[in-house]
Amino acid sequence: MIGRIFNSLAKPDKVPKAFAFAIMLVLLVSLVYSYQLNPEQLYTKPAPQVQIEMAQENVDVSYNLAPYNRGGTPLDPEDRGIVKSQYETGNLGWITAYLTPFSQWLRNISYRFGTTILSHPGGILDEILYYTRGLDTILESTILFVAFTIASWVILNRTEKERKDREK
Amino acid sequence: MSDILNLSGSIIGRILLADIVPYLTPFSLALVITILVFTVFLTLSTPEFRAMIQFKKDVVGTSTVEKKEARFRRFMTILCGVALLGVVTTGDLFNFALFVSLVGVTNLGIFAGVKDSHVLNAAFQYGLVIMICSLPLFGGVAITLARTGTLSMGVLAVIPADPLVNISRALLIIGAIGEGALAPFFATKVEMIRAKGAPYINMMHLSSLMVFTRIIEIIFIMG
Amino acid sequence: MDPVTETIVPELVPQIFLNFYPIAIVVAIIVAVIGFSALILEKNDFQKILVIQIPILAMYFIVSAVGTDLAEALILPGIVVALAELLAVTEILIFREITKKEQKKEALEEFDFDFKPINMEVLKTAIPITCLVSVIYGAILTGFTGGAVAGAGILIYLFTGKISGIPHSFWEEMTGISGVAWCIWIIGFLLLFITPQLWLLSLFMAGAGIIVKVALKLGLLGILGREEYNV
Amino acid sequence: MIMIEFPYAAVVLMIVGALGGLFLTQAIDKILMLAVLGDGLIGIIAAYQYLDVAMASSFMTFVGIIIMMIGLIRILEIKKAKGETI
Amino acid sequence: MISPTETLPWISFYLGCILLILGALGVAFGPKTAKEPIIRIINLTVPTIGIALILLSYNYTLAMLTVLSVNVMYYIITIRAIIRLEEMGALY
Amino acid sequence: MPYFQFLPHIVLFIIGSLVGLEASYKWHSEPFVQRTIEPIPLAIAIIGGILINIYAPLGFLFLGFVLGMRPGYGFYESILGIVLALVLWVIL
Amino acid sequence: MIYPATNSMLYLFLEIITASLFAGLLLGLHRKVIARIQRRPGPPLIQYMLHTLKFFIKELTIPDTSSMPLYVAIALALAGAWVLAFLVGPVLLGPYIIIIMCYAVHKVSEHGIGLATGSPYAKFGSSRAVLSATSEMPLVVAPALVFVRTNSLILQDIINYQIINGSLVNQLPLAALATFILVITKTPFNPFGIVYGKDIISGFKTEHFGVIRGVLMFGETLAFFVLLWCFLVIFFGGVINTPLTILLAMIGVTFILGFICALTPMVAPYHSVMIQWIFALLAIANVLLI
Repeated sequence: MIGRIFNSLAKPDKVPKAFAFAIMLVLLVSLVYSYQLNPEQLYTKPAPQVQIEMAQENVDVSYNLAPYNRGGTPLDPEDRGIVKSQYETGNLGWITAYLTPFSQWLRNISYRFGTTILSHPGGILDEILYYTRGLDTILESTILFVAFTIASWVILNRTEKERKDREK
Repeated sequence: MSDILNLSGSIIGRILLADIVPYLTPFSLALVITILVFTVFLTLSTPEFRAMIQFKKDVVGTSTVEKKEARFRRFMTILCGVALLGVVTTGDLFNFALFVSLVGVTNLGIFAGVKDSHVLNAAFQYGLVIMICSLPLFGGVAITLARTGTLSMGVLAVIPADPLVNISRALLIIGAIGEGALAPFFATKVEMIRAKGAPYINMMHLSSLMVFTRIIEIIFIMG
Repeated sequence: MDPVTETIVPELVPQIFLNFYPIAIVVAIIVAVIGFSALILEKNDFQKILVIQIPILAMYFIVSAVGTDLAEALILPGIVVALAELLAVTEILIFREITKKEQKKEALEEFDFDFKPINMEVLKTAIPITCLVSVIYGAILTGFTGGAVAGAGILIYLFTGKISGIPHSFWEEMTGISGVAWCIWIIGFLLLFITPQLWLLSLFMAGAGIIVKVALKLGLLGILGREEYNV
Repeated sequence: MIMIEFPYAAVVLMIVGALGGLFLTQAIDKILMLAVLGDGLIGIIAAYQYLDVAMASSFMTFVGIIIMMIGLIRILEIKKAKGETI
Repeated sequence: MISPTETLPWISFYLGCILLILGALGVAFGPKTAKEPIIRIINLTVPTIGIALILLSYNYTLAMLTVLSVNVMYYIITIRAIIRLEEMGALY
Repeated sequence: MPYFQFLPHIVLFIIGSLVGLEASYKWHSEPFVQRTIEPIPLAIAIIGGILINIYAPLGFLFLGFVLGMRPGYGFYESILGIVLALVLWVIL
Repeated sequence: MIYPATNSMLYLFLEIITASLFAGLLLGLHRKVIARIQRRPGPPLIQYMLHTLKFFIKELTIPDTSSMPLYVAIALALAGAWVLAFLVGPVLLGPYIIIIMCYAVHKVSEHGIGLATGSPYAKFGSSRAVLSATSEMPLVVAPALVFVRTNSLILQDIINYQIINGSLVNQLPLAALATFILVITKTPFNPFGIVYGKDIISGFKTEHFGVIRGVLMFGETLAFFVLLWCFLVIFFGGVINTPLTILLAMIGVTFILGFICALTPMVAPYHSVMIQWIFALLAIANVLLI
């Protein structure tokens, strides 16, 4: 019986299926546990729609950056963006909330363009992606690069081969 | 830091890269030296001439990897070595998962250019496995994050154990097994190493075992 | 903490995300199990690639369930990476089939497949505008999102077959540009870590570099597709 | 005055679109139902009041459907050349 | 009346979950999926939109935009593969 | 842990067995016939057994001589020597 | 972790020499025991060591087909890995996890040594080396259980724990068994030795002669010493913790290993993997039982 399982595992075609089965078992077992989120997290964010409600009430024009408003003015050590990171480093919160003049104008006229405005360089995600977790971003992009290299190499290889065949 | 101290010795050095803090212990130093030595030698080596013997016919000859193909595969080998360096030194769980998937992709790349349908078939199945692996790896990391509120190994080492972390441990182990093509899912690897080009193939074997040794340390740290 | 700051960045994760979490995990596990069981039952190799997308979606769900900015920063590049892996695996599958066919040495009859653009009114008018809009919007959104949006724009333009036969040298130049973008991006990063005072410059370098890189890489795909068909 | 809360309408649209997209058998019908699904999504985003996101995503769903149509037509052409039907 | 801070996220979250599960079932075991890959790709849109909804209910708008635009590329890559494989007659 | 304190023992043992091997091939050049207890190895074994309790490395030299003899020869002698050494060790 | 202040290069060198000579004798003894059980006189005790030394003075030939720096470097890597393992383990009593790494490097080297020659026979051996890499499983499971018990993987701490609380073999008998299986796989003529099986000539070492073969055999001798040492110290550390007792116990275990190797047949590759996995799973079950 076990021997048969092992023999079937010896074929590469069966490997993804067996692997999927193994993960499936782990996941099904994990259903037994009751999952709870630990409320003490890093980089917390407000509940959905709270910021847009505030923006509607026109409390403060900076709320027009909903849903990515994290406070702070750039290059001002006194008034930094609020970032709760794992390790304290000197320059936290500098990147958050940089606005180009165009974006400032956009912010002043409407509270419905927050995503676009803050995905300019300067949003909270830039703070996380490019500063506190910069190595991750390099890495993800490297994976992308490698995968594209593989694909383009395979395609080029194939195209050249076909061209040679046609010349024959 | 208690767990790290008890596992792999005192911390020799660390690099402060904002939230991601790579650290060196005697253990990871040994791993780094091994990987560096292997990467240098595997990169310098020329691919071997594989003796071909066809049974029942009197055909004996040698064949080797084409120059262009060898260049590409050597590039992937170097990248794999770099990724392995990251795997053994990183001090962050998510970073670790990413490095492991980079190792998986470069391993795939080492075999992508081989013009042999058996090898390509095995490489394709391996590719499927590394695609599946993104669920256990990143899922495991996310469950740990949700439970403990941190990703840094230095912090995880001092946090007391949590039963829910066991799930993410199991997921991480199975993810690393899949990415490294380790037992019992090693059939793709055994099929793939039939290809030519000894230095590059050897890199894959090295990578899977190094990932394995590192994941052992990490699952201990997580407790 | 005063209520205004509380709406900007709260101390703890909001209650609604805590309530979401158990449901999210259970649903994600169910979805993953469905995906895996389909994978186990599936026989066709190409279909396996498609089915694997379900567990990957479940992975996004598990990561996003944490409900912090960190979680978003973690899934954002992951989405693009999953796509890249898919691309590599698909190419290997196609290459495998070609090698298989060659090894069989079966003379497959070449049927005439006309690769001409389709005549549809909407395609003639809408496509250029669509591409333009998506590229511009992608340029506004930097980072991975911008790259993905702009790349989608370039890709659809190339895929619909408006242009035919981009020369081989052109694509090599494009690779060069992509490499330069990569360098700019890395330099921007290093600058950010070494001299945080120049954060604006380095941030623009990083943001622009990655959008150019991702978009060009995705655009190359379409060009390669044209190359391949020799149109 | 009867007032329909438009998120509910969007929910109905999405469910109809999803069911149709999943259970119809003709490929072209499915693609059309997907358009309905995308419209529902835009409705929900509009309820969230993120205008730029709604614009971009409506755009992307449109592009997706176009791509799907083109691909489907090409595949049908190949099938026709081979003498098969979908 | 739908409260935007309380009810709306719940609506989109539950709807996203339903779409995700339904879509996953449809992709896995839906009608004609085993025969035609293109139908499977079309079905895959449903769980993807479900994920987009869930991301929206967490307010991850950038991630949602990325998912939607990557979805387009996903179509292109897979459909290209189908065309190639179909030409070779190696799809089944 | 300092293992190199046993280096003299091991080296002398090896030298002893090398000498024993050479010597026994000198004595017995004929094909293997039968096992008998011979006087010289017996004496060496007894000396080794006693010496090992006085100055261990030297004892190992002599015991090595017996143990290292040509295959088939010196079997009983070496067992005798070892037993003697053990007995003396227990007594002393 | 204690690093003695007297660690001069000479001291370390002497340690290595002692261990390799002693392990060479042990392997000779092992062969002798097998021969005696099979009613043969068997070779002299120093045969294995002489065999190793012989290769150091033989002519070195390198096959034309080989992949060049790799062919030489990887043999050195194998020996180097075990030297490192020896220094970290028996000499400095450092982290056990480094020994696991050295074992992994050993596996990689086995594989590379076979592939680098380009010979089809060596390739068979190296394919099997990949297959037998699964025997790393007990090596990993055992320290996991030990870590759960002692809360440390530094060898010095493990020994101290056992001196206070008694040997771990009483608490984790099945894990000890699994580790013992691992030690078996590293002895010559063992039932799981698919890499060295006689059906594939000399396995991955078919094409290696001269100094390189000598270095390889030196590495394997050290490997035998280190693995035996780990088995004894981790599971019997309460009793066996001085150099003399360790060396004596090694002789005893070698006798047992000889009996096992003489009396068991060679198993087929996949069955070998299977059996080792079963033992690893048994070791895991050990935790649930106690």
